[in-house]
Amino acid sequence: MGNQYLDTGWFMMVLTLVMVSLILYNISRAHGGKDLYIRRISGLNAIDEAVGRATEMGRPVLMVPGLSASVNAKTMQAINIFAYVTRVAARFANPIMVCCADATVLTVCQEVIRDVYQQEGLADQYDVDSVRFISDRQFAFAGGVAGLILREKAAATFFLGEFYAESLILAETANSVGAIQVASSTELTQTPFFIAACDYVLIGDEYYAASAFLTRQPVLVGSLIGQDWCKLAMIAMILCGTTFNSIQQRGTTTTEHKEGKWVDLPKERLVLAKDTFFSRLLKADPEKNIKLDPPREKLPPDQLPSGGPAGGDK
Amino acid sequence: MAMDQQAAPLTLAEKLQSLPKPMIYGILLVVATIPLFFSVKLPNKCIDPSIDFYAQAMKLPDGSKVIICSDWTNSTRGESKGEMEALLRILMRKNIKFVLLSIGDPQAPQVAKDTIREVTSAEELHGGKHYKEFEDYVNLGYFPSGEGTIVSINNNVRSVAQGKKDFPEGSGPKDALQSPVFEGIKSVSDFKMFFLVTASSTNRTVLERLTNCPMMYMVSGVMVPENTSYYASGQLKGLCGGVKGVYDLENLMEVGINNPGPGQITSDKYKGESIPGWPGKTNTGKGTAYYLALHFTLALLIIAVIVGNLGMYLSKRRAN
Amino acid sequence: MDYSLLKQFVAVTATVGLYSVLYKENKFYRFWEHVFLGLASGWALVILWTDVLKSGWYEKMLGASAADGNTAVMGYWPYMFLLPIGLMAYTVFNKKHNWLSRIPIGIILGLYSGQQFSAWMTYYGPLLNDSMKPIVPNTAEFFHPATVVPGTVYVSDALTNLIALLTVISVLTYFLFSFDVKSKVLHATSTTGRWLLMIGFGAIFGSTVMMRFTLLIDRMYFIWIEFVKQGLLHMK
Amino acid sequence: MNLFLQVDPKSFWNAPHGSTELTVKLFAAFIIGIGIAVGLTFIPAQLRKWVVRFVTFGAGLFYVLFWIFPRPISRAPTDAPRGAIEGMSFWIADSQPVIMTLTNVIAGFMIGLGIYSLLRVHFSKIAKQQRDWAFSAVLVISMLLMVTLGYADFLQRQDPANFGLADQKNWGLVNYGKDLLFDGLLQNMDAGMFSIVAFYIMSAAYRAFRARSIEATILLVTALIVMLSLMGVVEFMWSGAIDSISKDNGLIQSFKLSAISGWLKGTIQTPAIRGIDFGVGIGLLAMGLRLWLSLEKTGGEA
Repeated sequence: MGNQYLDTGWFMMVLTLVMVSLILYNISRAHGGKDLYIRRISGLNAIDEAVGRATEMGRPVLMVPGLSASVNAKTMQAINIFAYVTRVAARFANPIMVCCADATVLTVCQEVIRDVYQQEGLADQYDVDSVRFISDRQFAFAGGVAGLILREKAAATFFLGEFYAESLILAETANSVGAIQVASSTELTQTPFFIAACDYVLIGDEYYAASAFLTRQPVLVGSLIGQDWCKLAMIAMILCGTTFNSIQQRGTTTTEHKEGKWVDLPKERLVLAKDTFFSRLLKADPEKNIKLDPPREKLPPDQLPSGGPAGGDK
Repeated sequence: MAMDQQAAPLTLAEKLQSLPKPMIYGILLVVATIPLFFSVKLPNKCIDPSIDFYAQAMKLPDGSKVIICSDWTNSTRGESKGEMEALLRILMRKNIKFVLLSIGDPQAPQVAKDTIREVTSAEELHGGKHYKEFEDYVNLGYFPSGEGTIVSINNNVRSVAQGKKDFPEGSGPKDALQSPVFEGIKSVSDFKMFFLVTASSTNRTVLERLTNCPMMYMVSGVMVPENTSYYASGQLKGLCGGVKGVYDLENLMEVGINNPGPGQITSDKYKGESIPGWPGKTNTGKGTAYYLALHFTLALLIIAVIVGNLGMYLSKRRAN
Repeated sequence: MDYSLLKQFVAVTATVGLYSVLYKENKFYRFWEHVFLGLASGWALVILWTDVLKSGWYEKMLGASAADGNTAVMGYWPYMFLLPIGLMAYTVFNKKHNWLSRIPIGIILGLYSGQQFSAWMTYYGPLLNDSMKPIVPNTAEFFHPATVVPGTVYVSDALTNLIALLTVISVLTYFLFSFDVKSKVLHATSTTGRWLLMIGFGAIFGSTVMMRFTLLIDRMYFIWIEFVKQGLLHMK
Repeated sequence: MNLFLQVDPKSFWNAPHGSTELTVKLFAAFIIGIGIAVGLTFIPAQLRKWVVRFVTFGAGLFYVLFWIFPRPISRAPTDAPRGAIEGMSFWIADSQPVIMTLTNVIAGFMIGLGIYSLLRVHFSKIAKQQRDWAFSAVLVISMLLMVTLGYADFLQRQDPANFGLADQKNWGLVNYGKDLLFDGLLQNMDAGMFSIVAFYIMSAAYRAFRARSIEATILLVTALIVMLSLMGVVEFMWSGAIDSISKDNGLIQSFKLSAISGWLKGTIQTPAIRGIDFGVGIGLLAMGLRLWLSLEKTGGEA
């Protein structure tokens, strides 16, 4: 049974399950009504200020949920934050615009934004065309949104989600019309460009913490604390691994693990990084020639596949 | 903007801090253009990821088989095409057959094929072999579901090619699996290397899912830091990043590694080994053509940043 | 004028049109922007069939015959169920039944989220491993000598590894959200974490600049060398 | 038999190409599908949430099983499973190629929504002759041209008799038109728009890269060092200068530009990015978990 996990190793599987249970445990803890602490995230306090300023100027708030090819966790997170922004904007009766780069994202945005207006009792204010599809082609999208920003003179812009090279086109264009900008890219390579061109930037994990901070939903707060526990667990593991490796790599060895078996070395040598206990735990060495014992029976002739995607290893 | 600021003439410090954008853009345009008209061979120092890339590619047995996943289109032509050209030159000179596929963009296979055609006709001029579609490389085309495709490649590479048609020169479509490239291929580990030429996030798609074949990436400059991390952890055997990586490869193809002579490139990692180059053949391409202009544009950026900071420093001193 | 020159001419005009926005928003840009958007969505509709639905759905659903007329690939009819599922999304504009659009979205999100566990495992295992480098040297030598013995941890390596370890940990600490940063140690670590992040971002900026400038240089090469010099003036 | 195993052998779930059986089953499937969709509209409001949850969970469950269930080893295509557990593991392995296409196909059917949204905006502009309506007309015309020429070209190339189209000599008007629109315009506009980023980098760096605070200074200095190290000439001269001071002194040698920038990348940048990445990974894992189990309310509450 254990053999099946040889290509990945059992340890990482257990670790993943531990992480998942830490998160689930904290969600249930938060559900129990415990009041849990989350620290301030500076970029998020700017949301109300940005929308307020847009209202003063009478210009729209523009939101872009990134360039994801279909809805996924990253866009859902952006949409959750946009729901909050829209709520604030709706209360001020400020026009909004959501520019989507994918039809599935558009569907979710339509649904969520309309819900927000309905919950606020402002269903008549909702304009279907405020959530629009621009293009699913990266630079056509960038060109289209840049054009919209310039013509509509957006007063506040929110770029949250998966952004790639177009990040700076959007951010600099918005900067040139004097918009106040809150941005975050799940692509770390784009973060420095947002830092250079935008007013507030959510870095890395702050993005995933944002919805918990804004809405204080127990599930989200609990999950965020669970994530913190996971990070602490990782820190502990890294420290533990470093200590272990430091000790182990001071010694020598006469055997090494190769293709799932221990083999003798011709000469004693220093312990290498790949020989260490932790390395074998985290990067299991796939065992090549596993034999099945006893062999399987063959399929009856009428059920034989004639080739094609019937899969499995080899 | 405050009115009185416009009335009063700007001081030098203020001027330095607020150069008009069109002026900066104009200078950049000029600086990026003029060096293109001059061909100058610049001195260079090859970095380790490029050296590893070259060495590992050169260590592939002649006539072996590899997979090229090409995920770039014309929008990143400046970097990716140079990378692709360098890779193809190495593979073609070593007579390595390859499977071509794309998980990044529907247009990528066509762009890759155009590049293959250009490189193979350039190679023919120097007595190189003419690479024929279907015979020497097989094009599986574009796969819309990248994640699933890589999982399938990892599990059963033949299932991915099942039902795909390739178009040999001058005849109708044939089943890709009948191509000589797939001869004797049972699983992905029968391919000696998986090359990914990409300018998009497919690097992670592959990294997370492909475990049964060694990998080397050719990525655009923006992706270098991220992928250096995978190179450092050994997940990638070599890495060619951006136009600098291409320039490195072009130099390496000229002189090889640890070969005495002019412009010698030495590497401690391959000490005692000598990996040949191909002096006399066409090794230079986009890397050499663009490297000079890149110098000037980078220098311009540095100057712009210095000018801005100088202005800020001057105005601070005045305020004090 | 031959075709390839015409094609280049059109491309150069469009490029100049898009560049004109750098000066200011103008009608020339607006024209090319709308052409761009139109072509892009037209192309999306073309590849929707030719690259996604035809091979991924339609042909699998109908199967195929071999040259001799026998069935080569069986038709797989359950694929037909996907059409009504996809169509459910179109209820989103309907006030009463819009919830149906959540079903296809639910399937997509479900398929996505189910993959996250294995993706996390395969991705972070090697990275965790690589973050555990030894921080105690096993030799007194400081720098790498000419020949490096495999497995030797030189003092400089150990120092570098230590700094790398501290970096990972202080950055991770910076992203702890549920702890009060009033604690002095935690505050110091997370401030350091932020500074170290800036080093990381600075380095990313530096290497990205290279690519962006290369693309501009490539465009200039296209306009001036390929179009003007080689195309119009027939110079080599 | 496996519902998701789409190849032979013959089972209930497939039928020969072009047979009446296939046509009937396809038709029946479509009617049943529509029937289910219509039937769902009668579901009471409080159950709707559960339908969506169930569907999401079911879809996610497949990949969770794919991950956690033992994989078949040393399996030949003709092997029969040796029991229920292995039967399940064969089933999962066989189903994966089909499941992997679902997202794309379903998302593919939804693209019409995007196009509808786009056309709605522009047609209403044209109809009301609002400001810039002419540009909206340009958009619609270029879209129609692209669709028409794109499909016409595709259909021509589909015909095996037309393999000569790979050579430009044999092109007709349609092929030239499609090539001009796609290769000449669309692709080059992509490249053009992308290269605009270079200008914006210039202005953003000039405006924002001021040594105002410690953080900004750190960012600025690192960026400068890395940029200098990318300039082969500077690097070459710098290392020449270092070598002229001492060729053997390890300390002096490590002040080479490439050494500094390499050290910065390896020692600080990579671990820093990794640190963020660990956090992001956990965030993504948690978000995936919440989505799979439908734990969070989309849109949130005030």
